[in-house]
Amino acid sequence: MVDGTTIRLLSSEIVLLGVLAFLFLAGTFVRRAHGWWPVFTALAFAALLAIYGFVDRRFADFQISDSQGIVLNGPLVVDLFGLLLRQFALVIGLLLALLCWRRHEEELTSERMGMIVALVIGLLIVARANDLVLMFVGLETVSIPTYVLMFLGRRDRGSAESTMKYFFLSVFSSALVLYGFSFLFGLGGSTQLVGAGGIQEGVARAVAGSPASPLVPLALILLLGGLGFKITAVPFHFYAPDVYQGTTNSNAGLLSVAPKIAGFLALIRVYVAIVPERYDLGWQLPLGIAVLTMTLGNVCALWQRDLRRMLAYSSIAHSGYMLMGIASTVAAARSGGIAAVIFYLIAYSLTSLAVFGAFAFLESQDRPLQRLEDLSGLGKSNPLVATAIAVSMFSFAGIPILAGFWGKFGLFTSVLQAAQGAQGNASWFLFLAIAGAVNAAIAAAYYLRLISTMYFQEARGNLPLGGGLGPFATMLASTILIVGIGLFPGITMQRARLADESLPQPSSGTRMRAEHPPAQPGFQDLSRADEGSR
Amino acid sequence: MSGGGTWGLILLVTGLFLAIPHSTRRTRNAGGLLITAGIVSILYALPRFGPWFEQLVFWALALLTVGASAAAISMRSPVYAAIWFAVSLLGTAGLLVQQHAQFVGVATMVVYAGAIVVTFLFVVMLAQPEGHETHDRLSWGRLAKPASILAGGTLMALLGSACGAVLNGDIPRAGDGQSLLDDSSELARLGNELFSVHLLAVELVGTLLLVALVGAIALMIHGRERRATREVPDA
Amino acid sequence: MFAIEKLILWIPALPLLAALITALLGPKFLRSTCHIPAIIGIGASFLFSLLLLTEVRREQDAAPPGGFERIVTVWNWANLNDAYEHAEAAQPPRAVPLRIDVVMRIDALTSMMLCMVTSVATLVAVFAAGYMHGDRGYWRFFSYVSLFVFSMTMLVSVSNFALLFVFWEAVGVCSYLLIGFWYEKPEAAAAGKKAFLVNRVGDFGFALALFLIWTTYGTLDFHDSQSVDSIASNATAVAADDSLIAASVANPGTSGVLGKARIASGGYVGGAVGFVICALLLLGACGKSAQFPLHVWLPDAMEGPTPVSALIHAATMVTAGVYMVARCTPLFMASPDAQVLVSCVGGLTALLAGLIALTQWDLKRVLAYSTVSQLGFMFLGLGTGSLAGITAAMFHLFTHAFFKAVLFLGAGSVMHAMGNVIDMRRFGGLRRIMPITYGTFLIGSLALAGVPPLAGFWSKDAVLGAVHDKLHLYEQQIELRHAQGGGAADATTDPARAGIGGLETLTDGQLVCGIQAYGWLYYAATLTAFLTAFYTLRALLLTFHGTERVPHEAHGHAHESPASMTFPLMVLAAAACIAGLFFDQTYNASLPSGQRHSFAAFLASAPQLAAGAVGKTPALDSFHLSVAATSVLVSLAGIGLAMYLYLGDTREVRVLTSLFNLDGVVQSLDVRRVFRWRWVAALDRMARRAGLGLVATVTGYLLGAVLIVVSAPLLVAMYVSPYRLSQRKFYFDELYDWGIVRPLRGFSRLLASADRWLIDSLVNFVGAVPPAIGAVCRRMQTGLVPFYALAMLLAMLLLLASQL
Amino acid sequence: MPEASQQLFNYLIVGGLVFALGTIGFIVRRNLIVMFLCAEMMLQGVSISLVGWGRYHDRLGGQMLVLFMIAVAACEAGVALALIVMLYQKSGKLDVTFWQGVREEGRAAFVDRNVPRELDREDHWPRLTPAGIEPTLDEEAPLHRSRV
Repeated sequence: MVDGTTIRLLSSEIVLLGVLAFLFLAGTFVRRAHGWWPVFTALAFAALLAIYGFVDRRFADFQISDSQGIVLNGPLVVDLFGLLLRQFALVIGLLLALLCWRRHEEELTSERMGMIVALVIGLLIVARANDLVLMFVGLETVSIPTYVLMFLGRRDRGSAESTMKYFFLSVFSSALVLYGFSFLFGLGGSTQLVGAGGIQEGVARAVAGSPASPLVPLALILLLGGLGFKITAVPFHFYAPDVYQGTTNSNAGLLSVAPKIAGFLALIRVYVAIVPERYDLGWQLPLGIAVLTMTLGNVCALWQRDLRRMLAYSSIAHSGYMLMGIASTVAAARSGGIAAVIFYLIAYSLTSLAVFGAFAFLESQDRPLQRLEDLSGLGKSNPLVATAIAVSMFSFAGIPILAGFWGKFGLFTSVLQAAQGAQGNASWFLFLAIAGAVNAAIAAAYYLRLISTMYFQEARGNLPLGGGLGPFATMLASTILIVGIGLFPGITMQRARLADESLPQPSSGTRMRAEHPPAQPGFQDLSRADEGSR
Repeated sequence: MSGGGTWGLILLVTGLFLAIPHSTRRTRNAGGLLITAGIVSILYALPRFGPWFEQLVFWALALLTVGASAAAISMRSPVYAAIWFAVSLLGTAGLLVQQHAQFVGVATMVVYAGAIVVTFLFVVMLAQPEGHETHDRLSWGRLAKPASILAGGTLMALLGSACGAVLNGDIPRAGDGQSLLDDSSELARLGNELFSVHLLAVELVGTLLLVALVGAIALMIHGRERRATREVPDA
Repeated sequence: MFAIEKLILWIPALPLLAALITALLGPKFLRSTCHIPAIIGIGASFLFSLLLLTEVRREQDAAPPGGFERIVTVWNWANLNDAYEHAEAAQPPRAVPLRIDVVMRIDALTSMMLCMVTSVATLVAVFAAGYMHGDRGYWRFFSYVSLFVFSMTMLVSVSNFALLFVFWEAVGVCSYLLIGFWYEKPEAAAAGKKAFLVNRVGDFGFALALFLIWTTYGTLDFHDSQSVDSIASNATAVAADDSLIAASVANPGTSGVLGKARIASGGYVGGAVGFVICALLLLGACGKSAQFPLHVWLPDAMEGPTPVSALIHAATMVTAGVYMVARCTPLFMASPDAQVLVSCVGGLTALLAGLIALTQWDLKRVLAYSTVSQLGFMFLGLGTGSLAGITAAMFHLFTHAFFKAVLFLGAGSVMHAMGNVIDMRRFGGLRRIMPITYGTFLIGSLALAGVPPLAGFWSKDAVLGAVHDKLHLYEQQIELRHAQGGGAADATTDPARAGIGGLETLTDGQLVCGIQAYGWLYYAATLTAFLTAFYTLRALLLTFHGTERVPHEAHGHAHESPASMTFPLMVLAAAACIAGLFFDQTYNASLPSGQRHSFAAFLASAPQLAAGAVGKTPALDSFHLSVAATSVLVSLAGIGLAMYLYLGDTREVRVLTSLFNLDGVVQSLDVRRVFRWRWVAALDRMARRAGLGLVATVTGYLLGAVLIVVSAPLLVAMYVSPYRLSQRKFYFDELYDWGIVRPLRGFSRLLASADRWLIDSLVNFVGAVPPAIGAVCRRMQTGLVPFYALAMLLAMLLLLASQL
Repeated sequence: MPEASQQLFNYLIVGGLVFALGTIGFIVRRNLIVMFLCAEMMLQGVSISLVGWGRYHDRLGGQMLVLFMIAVAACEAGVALALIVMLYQKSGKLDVTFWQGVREEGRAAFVDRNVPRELDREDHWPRLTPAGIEPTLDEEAPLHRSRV
C-alpha cells in the first residue's frame, strides 16, 4: 500500500527514525567516546536539512502547485506552512542537539540525543497533522522525550522537582486536550480536521445552528486549556517559572522552545483551522488570554532575580504576544496573523536558544548559573558571550534590526489589520495593540536590567565557562541567525506569509464540501478507509 | 439536567466531601452512601434509551464505573485506591463493550488493569507504606478539598448542561448507526482503519513506546548513579 | 571594461573592512602596524574611485539627454514588499508594505566626490602613520579614520534621503570620536561635545526637511524606482526615454524626489513649502558645513589630531553640506528665494570668518576660519543656482580639499616639530629648519590666496564669475520686464523671451531684492578674497619668516618631519598646483556657459546638476576677464599688505594693531583698578579712622560712578574695537552662551525641578503599577502542583461558566 | 433517531463524571501514584465519551483515538513509574507537597498544620518484602495475611 509518494513525504521522519534507532542501539554497545553522539546527531540534522531541500521540498512544491496550495486528504496535510515549520523544526533539532552536548557527560549521552531526535520527529508530525489522532500522538512524541530529558539533567533536588511538576501537570493538560478532542470528534463525526466531512465543517455547522451548540465553546476552552499549558499561556503557565528555575540551563532552553513550537503548531493546525468565521468567542478567547498572558508574564518578570525564572516569565509574555497574532487571524483571516506568529516563533525560539546556550556555556557542573548577580561583570570578562546575551535581550525587547523587532512589527501590524478587518470589534483590537505596546515597554525594563548587570556591575569572580563547545556553538549560531534575520527579514517574512496563505481558510458553513478538490491519486493509502470501503 | 440530576449531583458532591481525606471512618461510610445515592439518582434522571435489559446493564456498569472512581479518589491507602481504580476500569471496559467497542474494551482491560495498575500496585507496595502517611490522610491546605470538590462539582454541572444540547439532535450523525452493530466485521474494520488511515500514527506510537522504554531505563540508570555517588562518603 | 556596479560596492567596503580589521586585531596583534590595513584599504578604495571616475567619464558620453546615472540596489533591507507580491491581486493587501532599500548611485557628482574623499584620505592616512606614531590610541585612530572614510563614501553614494541621513549622522559620530580623540584633555572632550551639539541643531533641521519631503513627495528615494527594477532585470543603463518619463509622472509614487522623470517634468513644489524644505535642508547643511550661524564648532574641533583636522574638518566631512545642497539642486531651483538665502548665508559666512581669521594667533585656528570662509564661498556659488555656479562651487570644493589639506598637514608638521606648540607668537623663521614643509605650505598658501596659476585662483574666480553672472541675470530680467512693460503674466506667452534662468516667476520686489543681495554679495566676496590673501600670508610669514625662534617644548631638536609626513605634503602640493588644469577654457560658445571647463562639463552629466541648466541661460560673457582681474588684484593687494606688515621688522605691526586695539587705553582707565591704587586705599583708611567712614564711602561711590560713566564708552569701544571683535570671533561664543546656553540652562533647571516633583512622581507611580500587579500575581506561585492544577481548572471553569 | 442521542447523552454524562472525579482526585490527593492514577481516570472519562460519540456517529475514529490513548498512556505510565521510583528514592516520600522547594521568593512553604490524630489504628496495610533481604518478622505485629 505504501508507495513512493508517501515515502518521500515522510523521508525526514524515516531518516530520523533510523538515526534514533542507531543512537539507541549503538549507544548500548559503545561505552566510550560519548562526546561524539551529539556531533553525530547534529550532523544528521544538518544533512537532513540539506536533503530536505531536495526531496521533501521538491515533492511538496510539486504537490502544492498541483492542488492550489493544499493537499487535504487523510491525516497528513502538505502545504507550505508544514514545509517551513518542518524545516525550522530540523534547525531547532540541530541547535538542541548542540545545546544538550555537555562536556563532562559520561553516560546516557546517546539516549539524550535519541530523545531529542524523537522530539523533533514529534514536531515534524505536528507540523503536518490534519487528524486528531496524529496530532495527539505527535504532541505526546514531543512531550515524553521532554520528560526524560528533563530528568536526565542535574541530579539535584531542584531538577527532580521541576521534572515532577512538568510531568504531572503535562499529563493533566493532555487529559484536557483529549477531552477537548473528544468533543471535536463529536462535533465533526470524524477525526479529520480540515476537509470533506471533517471537524471544520462540523464546528461550522454547530455554530450556524440556532442556538449555537454549547459544545463548541466547551471544546474550544478545553483545547485552549490543554494547549495553553504547552505554550505557557496564563492561567496555565504556573509550572513554567518553577520548572525553568529548577532545571538546567540547557533543559530550560529546550523547554522554552520545543513544547512551545508544538503548542503553537497545534493551535494553528487545530484551533485556528476549525474556528469558523464570524464566531466571536473564537477570537475573544485568545485575545483575553493574550492580554492576561503578556501582562502577567511581564509584571512578574520585573520581580525576579533568578535568571531562569525571569526568562520563564519572559517566555510567558512572548506567548502572549504570539497569541495576539492568533486572535487577530481568527477575527480577520486576512490579517496576516499566522505569518506574524510564525515569524515571531522563529525569532523567539532562536533568541531563547541563544540565551540559554550562553547560560549553559557559562556554568559548570559544580557551579550552576542561577542568579542575576552571577552575570555581573560579564561584559568585561567575556565580551563575546556578553554581546550574544545582550543581542538576545535586545531581540527579546524588540529593538530594531534584530529579529524580535520584526516579529513584534508583524504582530502589531496584524492586530491593526484585524482592527480594520473585524467590523464592529475594532476597539477590542486597538485595546490589544495598546496592551501589547505597554507590555513591550514594561518588558524592556528587565531585559535592560540584565544587560546593565553584565556591563555596569563589578564582577564577582570568574564564571567557569564549563559548558563546552556545544552550547557555545548554539549561542553563536542562534545569535548570528537573530542578527541575520533582523538584517534580512524579507526572506523569512515572505516564507511565513506564503505559509500563512497556504493554510486552509476558515469555513463559513458547508461550502468546503463543494469546493474541495478531488482526492490526489498519490494519497490513496492515506485516504480515509471508511470512504474507501464503501 | 433535570431536577433529579441536580439533586444527585449535590448528593454526590456532599458525599465526596465527606469521603475524601481528610476523613474518618464514619464520614467515609456516610460519604460512600451519599455518593452511591447521588450516582443512582443521576443515572435515574438520565433519559432512557433502549430495551430494559440494555438499560439495566448500562446502569450497573455506570454505577460500577463512577462509584469505583469515587472510591478510588477517596481511599486513603494508595493500594486500595489502585484496586478501586482497577475496578473502575472494569466498569469502563464494560461500558465500552456495550458500545460495540469490544476491542478497545478488552485493550483497556489488558493494558490498564492488567499492566499499568498492577505495576503501580507493585510500586506502591515496594514503597512500603508505613500505615497512614500524612500525605495520604490529608489534603494540602485547608481550602484545597472544598475548593477542588466545588470546582469538580461545577465541572460536572457544566459538562452536564453543555452535553444536554445533544438531546436536541442538532449534531447530525455521520453514519446511520448500523455498521458498528455488525459485530462479525468489527475487528476487521478496526484493523483496516488502523493500518490504513492511522498507519503513520501506529508507527509513531511504536516509536513512542520505544522512546518511553529507553527513557524509563535511562531514568533508572541516572538515579542509580546518584545513589552510588551518595554512598561513597558513607563507606 | 570594469563593472561599475561592483566598483561602487568595493569603494566603501574596503575602508569598512580596514576599520573592522583594525578594531578587532589592532589592540592585540597589529599594535604599531595599524596603519597598514587602513592605508591599504583606503588606498585601494582610491584606486577604485579613479577607475570609477574614468568609467563614468567614458559612459556619460553615451548617456541619454536626462543625464547619466546608474542605480545599484545593494540590499533590500526590510523589504517587506516581496512578501506581498504573491498575494492575489484581487484581494486587498494584508498589511502595509514597508520598504527600505540600500541603493547606491553612480553619477558624475558621486564619482568626483569619491575621488576627492579617498585621495585626501589616503594621503592623510599616510601622513598620520608618521604623525600619530607612538600614540596610545594608534589602532583606535586608524579604526575611526577608516570608519569615517566608509561613512563618507557611503554618504556621497547613497541614493536615498533616509540613508543619506544615516551616514550624515555616521560621519558626525566619527567626527565626534576623532575630535575627542584625546579625551583626557578637557578641551578636546568639550570641543567634541560642542561639535556634536551644534550639529544636532542642523540635523534637527535636516530631519524636519526629510519629513517634509516625505509628506510632500511621498518618497525619500533620489531615483525613480522604476529604473531600479529595470536595472535589476536587464542590467543596462536606463534610458530616460519619454515613455519612462511619462509612466513615472503618471504614477508619482515611483518617481524619486530627485529622479530624472521628476526633473524633466518639473514636478517640484515651490512657494512656501518649497522654501521651507530648502531652508531646513540649508540648516542641516549649515550644521555640517559650519556656516553662519552654526559655524562655531569648527574652530574648536581643531582640538582633534591634526590629520583629522585636515581630513574631516577641512577637506571632506565639512563639504557634505555642500554636496547635499548640490545634490538637491532641483529642489532649490524650485524656490529662488531659497537660493538667495543660500548665497547670503554663504557670503556672510565667508566675510565673517575671513575677518575673524585676521587676528588669530593659533595657526590651526587661522586655517579653520579660512575653511569656514571657503565653505562660505562654496555656498555662495551654490546659491546662484545656475549650472555654472554649482559646478564652480563643486570645483572650489575639489581644489580646496587639496590646498587646505596641504596647509593643515603643514601645520601638523610644524606642530610635530615644535612639540605641539601651535601659537604663532612663539615660533618663527622656520623656513630653514623645515624646508619641505615651508615649500609646500607656500604653495598651499598661494593657492588659497588665489594667485593665478594655482588651483585656488581658478575655482574662486569661477565662483565670483557665477555671482557676477547671476547679478547680470537679474538685471537683464528687470530690463526685460521694463521693455515688456508688463508683469510676469505675459512672459509665459512669449517663449523666446519668456524669462531668464527661471526668474520669470519672480515678482518685481523679489527681483530688486535679488539684485541688491547679489550685488552686495559680489563685493563681500571680493573683499573676502582680499582678506583671504592677507591672513594666509600673515600665517605663512609669521611661521616661516622673520627671526628664527623655537619654543622650549621642542626640546632643542626641531627638525624636518619624516618622509611619511613630507611625502603626502608634496603630493598634495602638486595636486594644489595642477588641480586648476581641469579648468581648461575652451571658449566654445556653442556649449552652455556652465560647461566651458571640462570639470563642469563632466559634472553636468549628473541629472540633478543638469537641472541647473534647465532654465534658459543667456549668452553672457564667458570668461570674466574683469572679474578675474579684480580678484587677482585684490589678492595681490592682500599679499602685499601682509608682506609689508609681517615681513622683516614687525615693529610696524604693533603700531598698526594698536591703532585698532584700544585695550591698553582702556586698561589705564579701568574702574576696578582705581580702588587698587595705594593712595586711594590709604585715603579711604584715613577717612575711616577720622570717623568719616560714611563720607568716605559715599565719596568713593560717587567717584566710582563718575569713573564708570566716563569709562563706559571707552569700555564699549574696547569691546567693539575691530581688532577685539575679530580676536574674540565677534563674540559668537559669548553670544550663544548668554543668549542660548544660559537661558536654556535656567529653563532646564526649572523644568528639572518640575520634573522631579511632578513628572517623576507620576512616572514613579506608573512605573510602580506593573511591579505591584506582579507582586500580587507572584503570590500565586506556591510551588504546589495540585494548586497549579486547581488554578488551571478554576480558570477554565470561569471561562466555561461565562459561555454556557 | 432520538434514541441514539439519548444514549450518547448517557455516555457523555458518565464520561464527564469520571473525568471530573479524576480531576478532583488529581487536585486533592497528594500521593504521587494516586495522582497519576487520577490522571488516568480522566483519560477513562475521555475514552467513555469518545466511544459514545463514535457509536453515535457510527465511525471508528473515536475508538481509534481511545486505542492510541491507551498506548500513549502506557508510555506515560512507564516514564511515570521510573520517575516516581526515582523521586521516592530521593525523598523517601510519595508526597507531592514535598516538592515545593522551587517557588516564588518570599512565599512561605506549605506545611501541614493540625495533623489530626490517627483514629483508625486497626487498619493494616499490605506490603511486599523487599527482595533479597531476609524479612525481620515482628511477632507482635500482625501481618496482613499472616497465614500465608
